Amino acid sequence: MPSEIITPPASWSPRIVAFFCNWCTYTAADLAGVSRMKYAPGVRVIRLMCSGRLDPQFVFDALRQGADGVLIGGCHPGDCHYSEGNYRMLRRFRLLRRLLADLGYEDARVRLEWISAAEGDRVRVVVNEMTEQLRALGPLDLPGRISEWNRELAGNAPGAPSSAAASPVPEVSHA
Amino acid sequence: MNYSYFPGCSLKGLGRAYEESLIPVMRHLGVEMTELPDWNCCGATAYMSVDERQASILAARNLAIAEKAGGQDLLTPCSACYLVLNKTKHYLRETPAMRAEVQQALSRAHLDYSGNTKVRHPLDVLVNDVGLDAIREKVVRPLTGLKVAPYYGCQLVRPYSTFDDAWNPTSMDRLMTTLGAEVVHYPLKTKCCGASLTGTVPEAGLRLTYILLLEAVRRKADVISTVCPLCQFNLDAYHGQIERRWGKVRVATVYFTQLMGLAFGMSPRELGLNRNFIPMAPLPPLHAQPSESSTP
Amino acid sequence: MKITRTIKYESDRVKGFCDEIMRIPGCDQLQACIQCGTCSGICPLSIYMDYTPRRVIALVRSDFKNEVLRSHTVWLCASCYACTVECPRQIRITDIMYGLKQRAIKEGIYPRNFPIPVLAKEFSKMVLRKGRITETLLVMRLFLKANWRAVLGSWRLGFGLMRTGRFVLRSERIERQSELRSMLTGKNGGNGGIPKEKS
Amino acid sequence: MNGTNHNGIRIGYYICHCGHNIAGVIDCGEVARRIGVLPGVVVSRDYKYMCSEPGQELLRQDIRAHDLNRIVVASCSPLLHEHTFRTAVEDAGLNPYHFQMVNIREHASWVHTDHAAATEKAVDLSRAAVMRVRHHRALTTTRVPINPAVLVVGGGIAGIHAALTLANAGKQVFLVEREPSIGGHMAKFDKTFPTLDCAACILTPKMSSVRAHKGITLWTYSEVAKVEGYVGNYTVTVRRRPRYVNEALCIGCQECISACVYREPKFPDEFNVGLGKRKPVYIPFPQAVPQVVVIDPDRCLELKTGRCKKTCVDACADRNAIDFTQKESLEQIQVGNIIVATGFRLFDAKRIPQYGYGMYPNVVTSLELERLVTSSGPTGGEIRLRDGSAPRSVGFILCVGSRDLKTNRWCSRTCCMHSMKLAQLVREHTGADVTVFYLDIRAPGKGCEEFYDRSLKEGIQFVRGRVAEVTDWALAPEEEGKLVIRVEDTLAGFVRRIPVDMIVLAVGMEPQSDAQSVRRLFNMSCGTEGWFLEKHPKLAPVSTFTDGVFIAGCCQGPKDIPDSIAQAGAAAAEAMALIDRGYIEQEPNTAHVLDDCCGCKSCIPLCPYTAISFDAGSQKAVINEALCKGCGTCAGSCPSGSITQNLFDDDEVFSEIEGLLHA
Repeated sequence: MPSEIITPPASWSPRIVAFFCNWCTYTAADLAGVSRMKYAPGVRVIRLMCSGRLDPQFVFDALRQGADGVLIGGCHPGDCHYSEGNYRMLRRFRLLRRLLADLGYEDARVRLEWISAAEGDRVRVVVNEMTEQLRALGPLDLPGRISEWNRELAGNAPGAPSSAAASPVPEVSHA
Repeated sequence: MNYSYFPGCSLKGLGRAYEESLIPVMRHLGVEMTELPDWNCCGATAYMSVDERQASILAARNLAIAEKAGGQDLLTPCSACYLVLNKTKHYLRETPAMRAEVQQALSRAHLDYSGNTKVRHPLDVLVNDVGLDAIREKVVRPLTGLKVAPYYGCQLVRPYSTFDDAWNPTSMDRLMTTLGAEVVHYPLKTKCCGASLTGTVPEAGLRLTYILLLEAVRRKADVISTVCPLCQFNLDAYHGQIERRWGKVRVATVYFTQLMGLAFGMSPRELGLNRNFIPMAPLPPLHAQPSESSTP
Repeated sequence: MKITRTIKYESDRVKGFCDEIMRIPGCDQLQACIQCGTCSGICPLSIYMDYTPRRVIALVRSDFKNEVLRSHTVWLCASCYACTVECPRQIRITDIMYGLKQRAIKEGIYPRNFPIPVLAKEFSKMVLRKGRITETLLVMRLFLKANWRAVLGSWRLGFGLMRTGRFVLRSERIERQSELRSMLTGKNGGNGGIPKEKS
Repeated sequence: MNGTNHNGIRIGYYICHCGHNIAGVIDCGEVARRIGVLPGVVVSRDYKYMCSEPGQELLRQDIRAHDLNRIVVASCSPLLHEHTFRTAVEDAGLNPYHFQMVNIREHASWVHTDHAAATEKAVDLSRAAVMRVRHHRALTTTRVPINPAVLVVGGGIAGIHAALTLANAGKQVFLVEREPSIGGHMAKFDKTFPTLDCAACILTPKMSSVRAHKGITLWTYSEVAKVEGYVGNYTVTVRRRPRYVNEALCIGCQECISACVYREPKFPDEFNVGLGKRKPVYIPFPQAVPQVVVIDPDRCLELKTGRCKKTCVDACADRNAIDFTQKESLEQIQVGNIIVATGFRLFDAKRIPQYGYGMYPNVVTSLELERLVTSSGPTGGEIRLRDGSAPRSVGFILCVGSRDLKTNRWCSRTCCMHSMKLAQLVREHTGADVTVFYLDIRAPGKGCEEFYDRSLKEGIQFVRGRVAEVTDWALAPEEEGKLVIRVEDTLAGFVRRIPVDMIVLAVGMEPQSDAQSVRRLFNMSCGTEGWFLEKHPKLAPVSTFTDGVFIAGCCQGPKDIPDSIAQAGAAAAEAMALIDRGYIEQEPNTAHVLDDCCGCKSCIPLCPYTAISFDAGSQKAVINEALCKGCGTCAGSCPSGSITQNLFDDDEVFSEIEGLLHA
């Protein structure tokens, strides 16, 4: 558990969980490495075979576990290694976006990018851009908020503080 | 069509014939130009050599005034002003630190800069907004038989301009053809005229001007058509010095707007053609023109 | 024949000069130069330069600050931007020339008895005072300052300008001059900010 | 999730230094120490090179000594060495899928400069893998038989060589070429550098072998229209354009050409890059393979108007080879592997207007000069200006379109040598003064530096400088009537104007204009520049990301003839390695339907391989494992979470997320 909450905002840097498809975006991230491009270290990549595998629950779970943002990378439309997995994901992403907006999350928290295997520099640009945007938004800190809400619920306060009304608790029901 | 108008210092001085021809030609085509209130020197190339920050502020002040005045496209006849204003826009977009500095300076005069004002050259506006068809309709006296060398110079087409090709621009060629003139192949159309070096280092600057004139004479041009007050000044006013050095290269250099005015039936004097050192040969009397001249 | 020493020692370099130039907006691509000479080849004035533009880039990259700033090359640049447009590495050579000119003026080590830097400075002074340029007055000032004999030499030109009504002696100026000056100098009024010459 | 029972799970963790590549940025010892204390981790080590034999041996020994049953290696990209480590794990008796790889080189040490942050990232990524690997299940690969036939796309020197290599090994080959003849660019060359041996003498025997080989089915004037299936079992549809000549009946006597109603050749001849003329019925060049005429439907009077005397048909007489009713046809073939060798196109010199190509008639491209210098070319090997006279001075401009961010930023690799070859031929044929304008002479191949040396000795002038412009305006008497090159002689340090009679533009290579659609056709990737992307520049230079699709020759990047042939041989060998093994091992990352499937059928239309069907008996979805390619789209979208994907199971991914984020 986060024993120390990082307080000095200058040194705080956002944590991004990235889901990259094996054939395009993951390879592009490899290319960025081979080309020794430099980008913000806050991003952590999870490899999927296809962006089509991305279950929306993965996104909710990453946020619930403490990510400040989630980046999804897939092949450009028409270039999917499996023909159309990226289209399927796009459909799901549209829904997910609306849901997240309804729950009060800023759009910049979850981002979808088409990055082909050749676009190593695009990985650098997107990660840096997203890091800056999230830095501007500040920490999401859902784990902290969730434990706060749990305490409040346990205290059974009748007039819940406004922060609880404005802040979402995503339902996560996996495993 | 409404535009803000930034004449620039030259059009009030050495290049006054440019303004004298531009204003009636634009009015004739139904283009409204409102002179920018209290505009200042664009900074030009000389200021850029001294202080980049101050040069940017100079240009940005004009752009900010244009914004305040309603944000219409800013019409800028002088190539140097056109380049400096566009370049400043480009750098302010690219360099946030400089933009912040400029913004701070502008705020001293309660001005604001958003970078949205488009800086346009009259040639661009005439060919792309007004259109060659509309211009053709106004031609009452086609320049038939007049061989024109279209000379664009450097800063109109390089490197921030996008309305024409940097290597082989054609908008003035097409405009001249529309006026009925014959365009000669002029491969030096975007070469430098020597700029202010004609005055400061004449042995270098004047030679560039000479090469331009020589090639126009070789291509049998009757007149060189320019878009820039400095080009016109160099090609016209230094004729004497050039001919004393290298021999005769007699060809007149006029503003493209002056040729337009002539084709619209305006008098040479009205268009400031009397201000040339090397006078343009008078056009043959109108009745000598072939009869198809009235057809569009 | 005068024999001059051309070898360069490490002490002739001014370390950090290149980095300093590269920090000027527009000059950051300097290191990408492949020394192909397109800039010098297309430059209409390179034939008069002591160092061709390509060599200026090479000198900057190797920190030969004094050689660059004392050269005539940067001042002969007429800003036609041909090099910038043609450069296969998209280096903004014209803007590098501006950066070098500013540096030379700031450090006061531009070539003496050469009219172009004088013109640049007179130009900026006139803008600071009046907000606009009156070309004929500027040229007269320049000739008086740099080369008074030229004023006599170009009497024909002046006479011609008067004849054609282009010789303007009435000084152009803007209305809100003090406002402009305070914007430029960061001070209210006064005459500050006019670059001072080092001797 | 934390309730998972760790009992019995014994994890070995290894972090690789990769020499200085990882250890230079990431504190590997620190990472090993912090991962070592995680529950279930029995062994945690850092080692200099995990992929080396001693590194792999370390793994195997630990597995046996410590009874490990899960392995995590943090090193480079899994796309590079996952297979290596899985094999090592398997050698030690573990199931290869009880392994997880962590990418801390490409994704951490190479892309971050902050050592502390990179180390922290390596710890997070490793923790995620350790938590995930606990859930890994033992999996077995399935084997699919492979079709031994191979499709070679493109009949240039690379395609020809690949086809012959495979056919000589007894494989069945389909060679598909878009043009009416095979031969590609090489057929247009006069001589080849650095040996100056005649190109035709090397190429034409190979071309006729293709025609004669029983194992090769040659389809020219044809293009691949559609590719379906996967490695080992591709179904390819080929579009065969009508030649209006029956290939089986034509014997190449060319009587029809002489008999054509057009008495004189009238139309620009593609093979001679427009310098020569041909008739509507023609044979591309004398050595063309197949020796079958072709009728150009845009030029032929009969095909255009239907009102020709058809003298060609009369000339063909009882052979009856000419068939104006031919239509485009689609043929389907089954192959196991595909070699793509579609070549390059030349840079269009008109894109650099300052060199005057298209404006000044005596500015030519290197390929045009190649045709002029060839004895079989339109001038019979005479180098002539457009007015018919011989040039007395010739300038070669190198790097046209190359090494330029505005056009092509790459070096085309062959133009220096190609230009020097042409320069030598020009001197030999005409005795003209030759000046080569270059940026850097790149002659790194075998025998190439010696060739440069020879060019210098032959009296060819070399001026180092990129030509700024070519003009026809004279400033000095010697320039009158000439083309003037303006260039900075960068070695001398001043600008020069050099008048010449002829200018040769050494145009660079670029990807074919339809490279993007060809890429999609074969499910390949392109690099930033548009060349087909190899799987790995060193380890898998002719493979692509699609198994069973290989690339050879200039479609992968500019290269000379020896390199193209070497690649073609390599691609043929890769295909043969797969064919001779006889089967394809499929990654077991397939999807499976769980018992709690409610039978909503929403997954069925999602599968791009139609691997999912509905079983009416059990009222559940069923996945055909043989058809499943392992994308996981069904698993990602099942509303009830009843589909899992091997290796990317929900548990595995959720533990990975948790591991990444929980310190």
